[in-house]
Amino acid sequence: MKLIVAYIQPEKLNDVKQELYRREIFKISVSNSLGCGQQKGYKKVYRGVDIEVNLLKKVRIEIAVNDAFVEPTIEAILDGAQTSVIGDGKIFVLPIEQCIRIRNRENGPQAIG
Amino acid sequence: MKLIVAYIQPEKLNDVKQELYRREIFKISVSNSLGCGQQKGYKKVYRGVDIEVNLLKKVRIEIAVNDAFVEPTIEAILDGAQTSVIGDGKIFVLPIEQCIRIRNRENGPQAIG
Amino acid sequence: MKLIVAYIQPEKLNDVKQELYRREIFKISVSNSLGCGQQKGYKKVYRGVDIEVNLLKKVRIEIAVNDAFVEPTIEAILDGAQTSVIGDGKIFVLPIEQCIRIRNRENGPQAIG
Amino acid sequence: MKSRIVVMILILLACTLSGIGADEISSAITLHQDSFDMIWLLVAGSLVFFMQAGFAMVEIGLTRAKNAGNIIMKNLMDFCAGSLMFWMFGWALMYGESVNGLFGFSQFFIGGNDMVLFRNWMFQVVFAATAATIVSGAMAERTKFSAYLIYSIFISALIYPISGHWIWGGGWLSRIGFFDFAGSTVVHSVGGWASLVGTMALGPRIGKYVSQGSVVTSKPILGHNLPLACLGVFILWFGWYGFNPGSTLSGTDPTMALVATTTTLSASAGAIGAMIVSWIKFKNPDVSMSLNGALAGLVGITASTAVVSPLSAIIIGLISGFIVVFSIEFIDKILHIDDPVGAISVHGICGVWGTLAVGLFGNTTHIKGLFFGGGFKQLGIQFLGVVTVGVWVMATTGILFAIIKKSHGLRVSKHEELAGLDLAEHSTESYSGFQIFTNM
Amino acid sequence: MKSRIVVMILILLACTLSGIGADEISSAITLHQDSFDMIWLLVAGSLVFFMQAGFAMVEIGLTRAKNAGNIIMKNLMDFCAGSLMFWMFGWALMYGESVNGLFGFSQFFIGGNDMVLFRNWMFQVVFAATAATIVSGAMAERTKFSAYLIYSIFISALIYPISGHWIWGGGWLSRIGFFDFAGSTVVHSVGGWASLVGTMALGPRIGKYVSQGSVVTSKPILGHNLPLACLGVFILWFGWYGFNPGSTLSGTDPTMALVATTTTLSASAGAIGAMIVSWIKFKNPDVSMSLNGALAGLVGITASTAVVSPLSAIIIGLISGFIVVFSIEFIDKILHIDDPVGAISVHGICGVWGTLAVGLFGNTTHIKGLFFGGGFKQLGIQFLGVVTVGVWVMATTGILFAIIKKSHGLRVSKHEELAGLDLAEHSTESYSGFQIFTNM
Amino acid sequence: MKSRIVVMILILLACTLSGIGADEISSAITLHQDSFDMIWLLVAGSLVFFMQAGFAMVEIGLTRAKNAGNIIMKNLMDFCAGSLMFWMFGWALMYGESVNGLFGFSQFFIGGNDMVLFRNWMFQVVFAATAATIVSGAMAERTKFSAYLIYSIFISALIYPISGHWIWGGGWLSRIGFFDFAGSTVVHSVGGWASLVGTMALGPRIGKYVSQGSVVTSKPILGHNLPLACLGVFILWFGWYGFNPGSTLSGTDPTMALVATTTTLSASAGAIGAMIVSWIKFKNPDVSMSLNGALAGLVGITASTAVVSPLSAIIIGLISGFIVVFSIEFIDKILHIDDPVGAISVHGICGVWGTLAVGLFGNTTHIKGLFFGGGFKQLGIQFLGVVTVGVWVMATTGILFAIIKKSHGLRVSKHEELAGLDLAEHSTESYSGFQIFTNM
Ligand SMILES: Nc1ncnc2c1ncn2[C@@H]1O[C@H](COP(=O)(O)OP(=O)(O)O)[C@@H](O)[C@H]1O
Ligand SMILES: Nc1ncnc2c1ncn2[C@@H]1O[C@H](COP(=O)(O)OP(=O)(O)O)[C@@H](O)[C@H]1O
Ligand SMILES: Nc1ncnc2c1ncn2[C@@H]1O[C@H](COP(=O)(O)OP(=O)(O)O)[C@@H](O)[C@H]1O
Repeated sequence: MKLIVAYIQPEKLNDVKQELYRREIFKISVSNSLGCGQQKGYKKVYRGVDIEVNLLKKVRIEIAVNDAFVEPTIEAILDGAQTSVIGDGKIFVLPIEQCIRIRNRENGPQAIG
Repeated sequence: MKLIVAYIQPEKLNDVKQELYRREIFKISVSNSLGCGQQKGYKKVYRGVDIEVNLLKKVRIEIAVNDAFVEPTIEAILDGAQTSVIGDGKIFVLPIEQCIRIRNRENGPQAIG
Repeated sequence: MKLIVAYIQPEKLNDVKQELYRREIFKISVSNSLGCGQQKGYKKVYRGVDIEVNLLKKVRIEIAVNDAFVEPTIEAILDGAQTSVIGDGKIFVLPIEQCIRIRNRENGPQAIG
Repeated sequence: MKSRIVVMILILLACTLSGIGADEISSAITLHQDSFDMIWLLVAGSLVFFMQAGFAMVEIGLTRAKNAGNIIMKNLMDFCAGSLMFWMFGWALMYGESVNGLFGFSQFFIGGNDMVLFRNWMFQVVFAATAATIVSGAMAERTKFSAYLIYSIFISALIYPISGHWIWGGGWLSRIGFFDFAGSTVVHSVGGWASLVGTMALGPRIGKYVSQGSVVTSKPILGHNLPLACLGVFILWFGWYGFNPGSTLSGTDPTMALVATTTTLSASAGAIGAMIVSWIKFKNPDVSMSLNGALAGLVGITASTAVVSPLSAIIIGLISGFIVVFSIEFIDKILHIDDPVGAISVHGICGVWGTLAVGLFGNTTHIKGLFFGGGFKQLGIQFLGVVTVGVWVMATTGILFAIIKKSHGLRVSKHEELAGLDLAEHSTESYSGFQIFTNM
Repeated sequence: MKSRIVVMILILLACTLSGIGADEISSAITLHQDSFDMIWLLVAGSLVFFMQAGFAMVEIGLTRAKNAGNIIMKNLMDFCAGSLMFWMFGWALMYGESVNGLFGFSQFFIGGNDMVLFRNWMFQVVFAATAATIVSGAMAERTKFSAYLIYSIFISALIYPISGHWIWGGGWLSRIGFFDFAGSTVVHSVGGWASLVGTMALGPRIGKYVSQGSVVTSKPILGHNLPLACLGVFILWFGWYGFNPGSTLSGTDPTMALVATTTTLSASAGAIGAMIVSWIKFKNPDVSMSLNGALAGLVGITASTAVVSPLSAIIIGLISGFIVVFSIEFIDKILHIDDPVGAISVHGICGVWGTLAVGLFGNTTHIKGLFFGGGFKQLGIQFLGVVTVGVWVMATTGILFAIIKKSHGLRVSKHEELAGLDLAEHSTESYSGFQIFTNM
Repeated sequence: MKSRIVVMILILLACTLSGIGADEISSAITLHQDSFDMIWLLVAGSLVFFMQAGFAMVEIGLTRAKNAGNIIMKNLMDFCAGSLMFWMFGWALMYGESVNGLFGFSQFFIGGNDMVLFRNWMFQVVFAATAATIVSGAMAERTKFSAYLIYSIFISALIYPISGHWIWGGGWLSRIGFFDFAGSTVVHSVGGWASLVGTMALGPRIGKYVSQGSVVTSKPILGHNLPLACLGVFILWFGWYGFNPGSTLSGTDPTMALVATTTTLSASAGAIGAMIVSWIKFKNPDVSMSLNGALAGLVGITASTAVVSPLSAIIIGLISGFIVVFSIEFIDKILHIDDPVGAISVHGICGVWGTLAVGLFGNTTHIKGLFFGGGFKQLGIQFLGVVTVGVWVMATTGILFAIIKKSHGLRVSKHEELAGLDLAEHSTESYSGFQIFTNM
């Protein structure tokens, strides 16, 4: 089992969700995050004083999947989030050792979906 | 060392915390998250227009523990959060390779608690 | 590749970022979190009723790095966030199995930076 | 004969030269007198109307984000339903021809061409709405919206007007000398008593009281928006300059200046009083208590504002500020009655105190309080008024809430309460997009 | 002769004794008459000014957090630019000497010493600003700020004053008997029509309408702050007590009491009407619809407020409340016109309804509506007014927006719209520090 | 003899017929005159009171979420403590019998039955509170609450009343012809100078100025709630229609119309002026600067509002709008004085500008400015007033803050400042449940 963590542009969340659905991946957790990557942020002026905003708003998604679903999930995120412009984000894949469904204490790969 | 990540219903946080305390697990990090799982969300109407809310509010907790504490921690979460109704959430266990206490740069298992 | 997750005091974020920059680590994701550790929280009174606030505001940072950068990153966080007072926080290092840059579907160590 | 004609011509001439006849003078002066009253009452009435916004903001601010939309609906609808009710029945029962001093009974469904009637209705309807809306704060975060609507209709159409008749409509209390200048009892206590009965009928919010064995601990449920609560208090205070000075009911009665002065001083002293008590008791100058203190001072002075000196006003306000903190604590920690915004204490208890204060501090030819040589007479009458109005309101709202509870249901389900009334009852979110962290 | 002298002495004596001469009496009375009008119009004008805050809060509340600062700027600046324009040109075109009943033409750049002129300008400028600011809500979240400024200038300097002249400035519509007491057409419909044209010229916000094949689905874009929207509605309602009663234009006209009464009742009925419809249609008493309903009731009664009975006012309000929900749905789901705050429905459609209501419910000696034996005459005139003003506003704003679109650009870029106008146009954030989760 | 009797009978008859006697006419007219003044000042005073809400909202909006509750307490308590102080001492020192034109000295602890006295106190106390509350914004986010309370007491009881006496209480400045109609100097500059001294005594907020070597960079600390700041500005502007027109002090002085007009135009021009400058300098029409600009225009016109033409008002406002942006930048970037809300610039600098503007643009029989043929005389007097009041306020507040700093402490600890004053001083959170991300 893997935990796929991805940072994407906020406005791409809907597209990513749709791509996931098409591949029958329905479980997902989303939170917001501030990120700093190759996209360098921007400057603005507040009451005459410069602000460097180098933490940009991103959406962080977490999807836990069985190994067979790693590829489709990554595909889905790429298809939904890629604009080929700096700031598109990253996908990280982490190993999961256990997965438990709280509702029925089910454990292991069948709990993930 | 393991990182235990769990998604639970917001109103169950207090119960989970109490169960953890009973098992002498005091360290925890909490954030909020929007989740989509087997619980399919709901429909509402805003000014006459249907909204499908399929991202439900969840609480995300992270607990880093030594291997011996994995079981009690999972038990505590299950005991605190289980209602046997869809939407109860998930627990994921991830491996941690290093753990460092910032205060005194202590490293390894003794830093976790 | 590793994912370095750290919890720090909110007011230390700027210092940590500066230390990271000095070591040429520019990628970072930041979110907020409520934490409970050795720092036990505090009591306050709201309209005559005691509140135990045991979830303190913390900043959670995530930095994905190649293995060579693990040490400098930890150093940077320690240098920026350490005050030697309870509540300084923790650093966890997790293994990453894959890393993909969404923009160009680049995969592996070169995608991380 | 000749001289008479001359005189008449002369008078006419004098008048004509000055461009205005005696008749015209007289009618101009009458018109002007009427216009003062008209303008004064309409402006004051508008200010009192604006207090609805104040109540809404205070109640929103002192409760949780997940119920804000529900509070909006309750505050909006108790005015809207209430004003229609007061047009149909309320006015008639309060200011119609008195039936044995018990209630009025004429002028239902106001119409016609009497502008003075319209003016008075306008000024009175906003007071009725104030009494009604007080309750929404006390019953916040767990009441069924439809049940609240039913309550609103009855308080505006029936309960408020009848006790109002006793005091302001020429009823029996006014005849024996009960004095309540702008409504410590007529408006605020009525709201306060209804709040008490309502909260008791409802029970506390989930999570408010935790019992371990025989020990019940009160848990705080924090308000989510102090800036709005602060704004609400300032709006209420601002509106009170219509509420109290407007209650001269005359635009040419200079007492309005004394009223404005005592109102200002009592409110100030109330806030300071509550701040001091909270500072001593809780080690910190508490924000929401100080805000409640200002309101307590305003409620406390309302009955006596025209008949006490500035110094007395300060004392009345200060005591109101003390009372409100102790009362909120007592109701919460001892009685375990869950009143999220402190409405029972601010409007009920301080309303009682303000009404009695007339009998203590009153100092005019007609109203002489205990401290100014008037003996216990006025105080006794005030006490009687407090008690009878209290009994009336508690009895009627008791029956009302009991019937609602039985037939329709008064409270939302546990699940709805946890999800928040915004979602459960109005399928909306009040702060869409904001990340709100709640496990309560 | 002797008696004449005696008489004169006597009169003088009488006057002197009473401390005041006939001349002085007469001039005092004139002064007082003027002072009533002065105070009344300045107080009412201030209340109407405050409606700017109400509009700002409603529009902020019903749109997304990322555009709040932009809405602030638009609401602030349409007043500021508008008031300068109305000082330069607007007043002159509206209330200057009439050129064939089509427009006024004198008193540009108001100055001098005529206090009555200043008073009238002050009272009128806030109405002009109201008409202008209505549009900001409809065009919210996607309009270029500079384009909006240009629009503001033209509506306050030209478009509003000219149709205003027809009705309130002694122009042709008023001459044939068109009646609009406080501006259902003059102010609200004008704003509503301009909103309609503006939103059509702009197109919908990104993500508002999703088409799959030939089916276009309307997606909700939630407002981010209902408490502010609620506050805004209460402020608007409060301001309406200046808007409508102030429109007696005289501080001694007792009709103001009827006006205040019908205004209150219609607003209440409007909110209730909208709540009922939303409850039936959407299964829930909708918060933002009920708030819109109160405004609909206010707009609906504005034309006829001084000439209808309280009962008629309730009916007018109730129907306004019904209309507004259906109209918002129709405009959104059938016409696919994206009006974030419902301005077209509230001000445009209910403004039309209110204007026609004069011809239905009017019941005074001069204004007799269909239901009170006046036949179709007044209704016909009202209809003519509605149509001509509608054509005028749609034609002129159509040209205006077309030119802006061609020459300057009316809408921000897609990227700017997604980032939010606060960042893109004003490089600010309205809620710095708050975590706001948006993928819209 | 007979004719005399006839005449008397006739007069009586005439009067009786018209229902009113000569005596009654005269006393009615006196009553009416008094009532105009009474109503006007009470309504205007209530509007000025409401400005407290405006200040609170502006200051909350332009500072950080973690200090909102503290700002509420400061704004509430400076009014509450201030009004008691002004009742005890302030009024007596300002309007009591003049001691050599330096201060008043009678009518301490106001009481009795003189309604005109109460009326005047009521109107004046809200001005005193305005001067006091200006400082809370400048000293926001780092001042000890108890220290602020001490300051509040002294400014309302002593500092404000004495310079106020010089100008409005019949003191020496008024005797030499200094003119400040509604308080550009009396109220706003006093608040501005006190702010300057206070911020200097306090030092900047942690993180505001970062020095690298000899270079000090100013860092922005963003306000957290622009919608509330916007609301605050509209409330202040609304309140200003009491502040300025009310300062005719007479309900029958038609000048109030000119005052309302120039106030409106100057505020509008101020907002536009600030917007233009910010647009040019920062490339963007800045929201908070434009809001400050409107306030600058209001402060700028306050002294001369009754004695300048509309065109002059626009110029005064426009310049105020220019000044305020440059001044805020100068104070921040050059002087490195940390004034979170721009109070020194808005009230201090524009207050000075407004006071001088009387000597430039004044154009009545009594006040003739430089540009209208009055030469330098009035300007010189105005200048003298500006300087002496500045010296007085800076000297006294300088001593006051120095003593507080020494004895009691003026500033919270570093730890408390970082945690936020809400938690540290009031153990509360203003936005409980909201996720607020701050590393500042
Ligand atoms: N190494 C990393 N560690 C943590 N977060 C990262 C890392 N790299 C990227 N991110 C997150 O992804 C977001 C987008 O990355 P960015 O580098 O701007 O995109 P791109 O890959 O197109 O250059 C960042 O804002 C940050 O939140
Ligand atoms: N595979 C997953 N990946 C990421 N998050 C998940 C996954 N499965 C569940 N979650 C999180 O857990 C929450 C509860 O899951 P849900 O499936 O509704 O509960 P249940 O397991 O009782 O069916 C979801 O809302 C989501 O936030
Ligand atoms: N074992 C853990 N699991 C999850 N989060 C932790 C853990 N230990 C610490 N944290 C996070 O780090 C923060 C700081 O930890 P704390 O124990 O107070 O500091 P210190 O290490 O100086 O004693 C906590 O508030 C919590 O958010």
